[in-house]
Amino acid sequence: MSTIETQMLEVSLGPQHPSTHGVFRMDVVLDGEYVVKLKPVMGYLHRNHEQIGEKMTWLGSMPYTDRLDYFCSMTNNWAYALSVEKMAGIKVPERAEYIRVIMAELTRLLNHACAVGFLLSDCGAWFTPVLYALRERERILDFFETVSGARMMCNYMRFGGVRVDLDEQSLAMARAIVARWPAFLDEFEKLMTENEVLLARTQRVGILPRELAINASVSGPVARASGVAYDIRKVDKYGVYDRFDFRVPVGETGDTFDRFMIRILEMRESVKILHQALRDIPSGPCIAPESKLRGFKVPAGDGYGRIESPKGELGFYLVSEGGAKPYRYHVRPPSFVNLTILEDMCLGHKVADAIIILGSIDIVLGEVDR
Amino acid sequence: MDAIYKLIQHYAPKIPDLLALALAVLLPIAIVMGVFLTVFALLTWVERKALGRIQNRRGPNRVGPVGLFQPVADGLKLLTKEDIVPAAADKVVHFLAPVLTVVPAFMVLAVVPVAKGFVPVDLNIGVLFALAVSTGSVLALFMAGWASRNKFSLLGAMRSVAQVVSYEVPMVMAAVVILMAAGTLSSVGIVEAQRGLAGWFVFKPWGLVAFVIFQLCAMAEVARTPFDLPEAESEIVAGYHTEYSGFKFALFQMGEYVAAITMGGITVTMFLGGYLGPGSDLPKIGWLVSAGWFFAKLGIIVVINIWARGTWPRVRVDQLLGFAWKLLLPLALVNIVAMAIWHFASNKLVGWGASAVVLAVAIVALVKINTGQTFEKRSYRFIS
Amino acid sequence: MSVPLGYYLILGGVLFAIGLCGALTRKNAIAVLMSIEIMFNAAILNFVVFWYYLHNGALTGQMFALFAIAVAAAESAVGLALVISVYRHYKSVDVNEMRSLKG
Amino acid sequence: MTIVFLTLSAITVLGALLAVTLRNLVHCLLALVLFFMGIAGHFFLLKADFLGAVQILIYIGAVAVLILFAIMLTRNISGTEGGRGSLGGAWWLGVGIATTLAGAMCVFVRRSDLVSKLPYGATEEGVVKEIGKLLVTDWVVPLEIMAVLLTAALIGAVVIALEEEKKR
Repeated sequence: MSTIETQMLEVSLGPQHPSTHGVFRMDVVLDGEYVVKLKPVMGYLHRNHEQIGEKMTWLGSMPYTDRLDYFCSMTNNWAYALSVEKMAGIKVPERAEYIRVIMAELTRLLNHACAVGFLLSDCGAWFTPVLYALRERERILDFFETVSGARMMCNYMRFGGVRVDLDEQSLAMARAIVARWPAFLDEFEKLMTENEVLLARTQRVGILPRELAINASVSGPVARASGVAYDIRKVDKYGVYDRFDFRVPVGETGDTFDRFMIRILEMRESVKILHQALRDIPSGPCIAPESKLRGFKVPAGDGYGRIESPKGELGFYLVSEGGAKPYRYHVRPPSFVNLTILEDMCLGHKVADAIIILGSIDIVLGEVDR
Repeated sequence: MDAIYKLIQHYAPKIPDLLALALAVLLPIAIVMGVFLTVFALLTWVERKALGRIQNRRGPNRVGPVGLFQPVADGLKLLTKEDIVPAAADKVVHFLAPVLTVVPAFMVLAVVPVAKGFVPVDLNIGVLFALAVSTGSVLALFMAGWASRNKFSLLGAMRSVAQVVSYEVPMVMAAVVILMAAGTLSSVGIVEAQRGLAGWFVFKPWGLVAFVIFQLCAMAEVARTPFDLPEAESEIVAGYHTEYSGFKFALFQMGEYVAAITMGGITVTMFLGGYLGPGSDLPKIGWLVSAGWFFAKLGIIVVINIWARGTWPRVRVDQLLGFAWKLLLPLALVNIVAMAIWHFASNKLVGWGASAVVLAVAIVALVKINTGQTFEKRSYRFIS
Repeated sequence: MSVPLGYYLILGGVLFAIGLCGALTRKNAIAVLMSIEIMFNAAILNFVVFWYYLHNGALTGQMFALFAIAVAAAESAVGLALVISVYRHYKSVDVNEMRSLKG
Repeated sequence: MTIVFLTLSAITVLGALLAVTLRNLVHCLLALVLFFMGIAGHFFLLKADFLGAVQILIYIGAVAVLILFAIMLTRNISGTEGGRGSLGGAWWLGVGIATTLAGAMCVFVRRSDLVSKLPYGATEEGVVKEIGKLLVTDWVVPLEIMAVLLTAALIGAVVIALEEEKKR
C-alpha cells in the first residue's frame, strides 16, 4: 500500500452502470484502485412482489413468479408450484415431473451459458462470448415459445403438473438442442477457458472461503465453487431427480475462476440429465386430474418448497389460512442471499475485480429486489 | 513540400510566390487529412462489420450498400446531438481536451511515408518525432478526465496516464533496434533500409521481437482492447470521455482511431517495409503501387487490432503495468543486445542464429519468471 | 531567412525573468518547481540559439542543451519527490510554511 | 520567418506568464505545456530538430506527467491552490527583481557589440547522426556521468518518496 496519504475516492457504481447487471448500485470506497469498502445498495427494482402475492389468488401469483428471475421463469414456476403442491398435497403425474425436469435443466443451460458469457463480458471481452451464449439461448427460447407461447415469461407450470403437454415435435426440438449443446460448450471452452488473460484475471480473485459460504447460507454454483457439496437436487431429491445419473461438480479454491468453471461443468451434467429425461419420458397425463384452476384453495398451514434453481436455492415460504389467497408469501431468492457476501469477496481487490466478482455471483435484480 | 512548390512554379509560373508557398504547404496537409479521414471512416465501418462477424451478427447493413454509409450517418447523428457540459466541469479544459486528442494523432501523420516519394515532411528525426508527439495525447486524455469532474473520468484519466507513460518506454526501446539497423531516424530512410529480398525488419529475429513489442505497446498506447483500461466500459463506464457527448465525443473517437491508424502506419514503416513491395519502383505508376502496398500492410495491422478487440478479455491495471515493466522492457533491452550480436557477427548466418538463441532464451526465461505461479491447473471433485 | 540573434536573447531574458518572478512569488512548492522549469528552458533555448548563430560545424551548443534537458528531468524528478516528502511532513506544499529544518 | 518567430514567441511568453500567474495548479501545468511546446517550436525553427523532439518527449511526455502526479498526490483532486493569496507576502519584491533583471538583460542585449555584428545563422541539417557519434566519442564521459546521475536521481527520488515506509 502506498504511504502517501491519498484521498479516498467514493464511487457509486450504478444504478446506471454498464456492468451491474441491472439497476444495482455498489457504493465503493477506493484507495487508488483498491476497494476498501463496498456497500451494495438494492431496491431500485423493488416491485412489491411479496405483497402482491398476498393479494392474489394462489394461481394468480404464478405469472408473477416469472418476473422474479426473468432469465429462469421455468424454475421460478416450479419452486412456487412445488411449495403449493406440498401444502395442498397434490400428486404430480410422472410425465409432468419429467417435463419439469426437462424445462428446469434447459433453463439451467441457458442461465449458465449467459452467466458465463456476461462474466467474460465484465472482464472486457467485448460481448463476443455473450453473443455466442445468446445464440444458443435463442434455441432454447424458441423451444419455450413453441411449448408455452412465451419466450421468457413462460407461466408454464400449474399446481399438479404443467399447462401444455409436450408433443413429439417439441420433444424432437428439445433433443436437437441438447445434442448440439456439447459442441457449443467445447467451442466455448476452447475459446475461453485457456485464455491467459482470463486465467490471470479470475484465478485467486474474489476467494470465498468455505466457512463463510456456509455461514452466509450461500447456495448454488457459488457455494459449490467454494467446496460446499450441497445441491438440492441431490439433497431433497425433489421431483424425479433421484432417477437420473448425474454428478455435482465441486470446486476447491472458491475464486472467480472456480465459479466460472463450475457453471461450465454443471452445464455438461445438465446435458446428461436432459439426455436421460428425454429418453425415458413416460406417457400419461401432464397434469394431475384432481387439480383445478377455479376455486382452488389450500388447507390452512404453512409450507416451504425449495428447488435448486440455476442460481442456487430458490424457496417459497407460504402460509395459508385455508382461503383462496396466501396469508404470507415469502420468497427466498438465491441472488439476494448470494449477494450478501459481495463485500467480503471484494475487499482488497481492485475495482476491475469487484466487477467480475459481482459478475461471477450471477445475480438478477428482479430476484434481488422483488 | 519542396517538390510541390517546384511543380507549382513550373506549371503555373504566374501564381504569386506567397500563394504558391501556401499551396505547397496546404496541399499535402489537405491530401493527407482527406485520405486518412476517409480511411478512418472506412475503418469504423470495417471494425463494426468485422466485430459483427466475429460475434455472429451482421454489423451495420442499413445505410447505403452493405452499410457503407454508416460512418456518415454516425457523424451526422453525433453532430446534431446536444453537446452537454457538466455544470461542475472546467469549461475551457473540457472543451480543449477533445481537440487536443486529435491534434497529436494528425501530427504523427506528417512523418508517415504513405507512398514512394510521398511523405508530408521528411524530417530527419521522423520516428523520434512520431514517438514524441504521440506522447502528447496523454495530456489531452488527462485534461478530459480531470475537467469532467467525474470520478469515473478521473479514474480513466489516471489509468491512461500510467498506461501511456509505462508503455512509452518499451516502445522506444523496441524502436531503438530499428534505428540501429537503419542508421537513421528518418522514416523514409528506414523504409529504404528495408530494401531487398526479405529485407523487412520483421524477418529478422530481433526485428520480429521488436515488432511484437512495438505492436503491443502501440495497442496499449492507443488503448485498444486487451489494454483498453482507460475506457473500460464494464468498470468505469467510459473512462475519460464519460462526460462527453455530441461532436466532442466524435472527436475523441476520431482521435483514437486516427491514432490507431497512424501507429499502424509507423509500425508498417518501421517493420513491414513501409511502401515497399513488388512493383513499388515502377517508373510511372510506382507511387500508386507503393501506396497500395502501404495501405495493404496497414490493413493487416488494423485487422490484428480488430481481431484482438473482438476476442480478448481485458487485463487488470496491475497486470497491465507489470506486463510493460517486467516483461516487455527487459525483453526490449535483451533485444538490443541481440541486435548488437547480429550486427557484429562474423557472417549473417551466425548472427541470425546467435541473436535468435539469445532472444529465445530471454523470452522463455522472462515468461517463466512472470507467469510461473499465476496459472493453476484446476481439478474438480464430483459428488454423485 | 532568420531573425536577428538579439530577438532570441531578449526572448530568453524575458522568459527567464518570468520564471524567476514565479519562483520568487509563488507559495506552492510545485508552482515554484514549474517556474524553475521555465528558467531552465529559457537557458536551454539560449544554448540552442547560440549554437545556431555561432557554431562552426561544432555541435557543442546542442550537446549542452541535450545534457541540460537530461539534468532538468533528473532535477524535476528529485524535486517532486522532495515536494511529496515535504507534503507528508507538513500536510502542505506552501513554501512559507516550511520553516523548520528538522525533519 | 519573423512572423513565425513572433507568433511562437508570443505563445511561449503567454504560456510562461499563465504558468506563473494562474491560480489553479492544473491550469498552470497546462500553460506550462503550452510553454514547452513553444520552446520545442523554437528548436524546430532553429533547425535543432532532434532537440525539439527530445524537448517534447522529455518535457511534455515525462516532466509534465511527473508534475501532474505530484499535483494529484499533494492536492485535493480539484487541484486548486486555495482561495486568495496564492502569492507570497513579498510578491512585489519578486516581481520587482524579475522586471529589473529582464530590463537589464534587454539593455545589455541592445548594447552588446557581439550581438549586433553577428551574421545571420547558417543552416545545417542531418546533425542527428553527428550528435549520436559525438555522444559515444568525444562526449562519452559526460554521457556516462549523465547516466549515473539519472540513475542516482531515480533511486534518490524513490528513496525520498518512500522514506516514510521505514518509519511506520
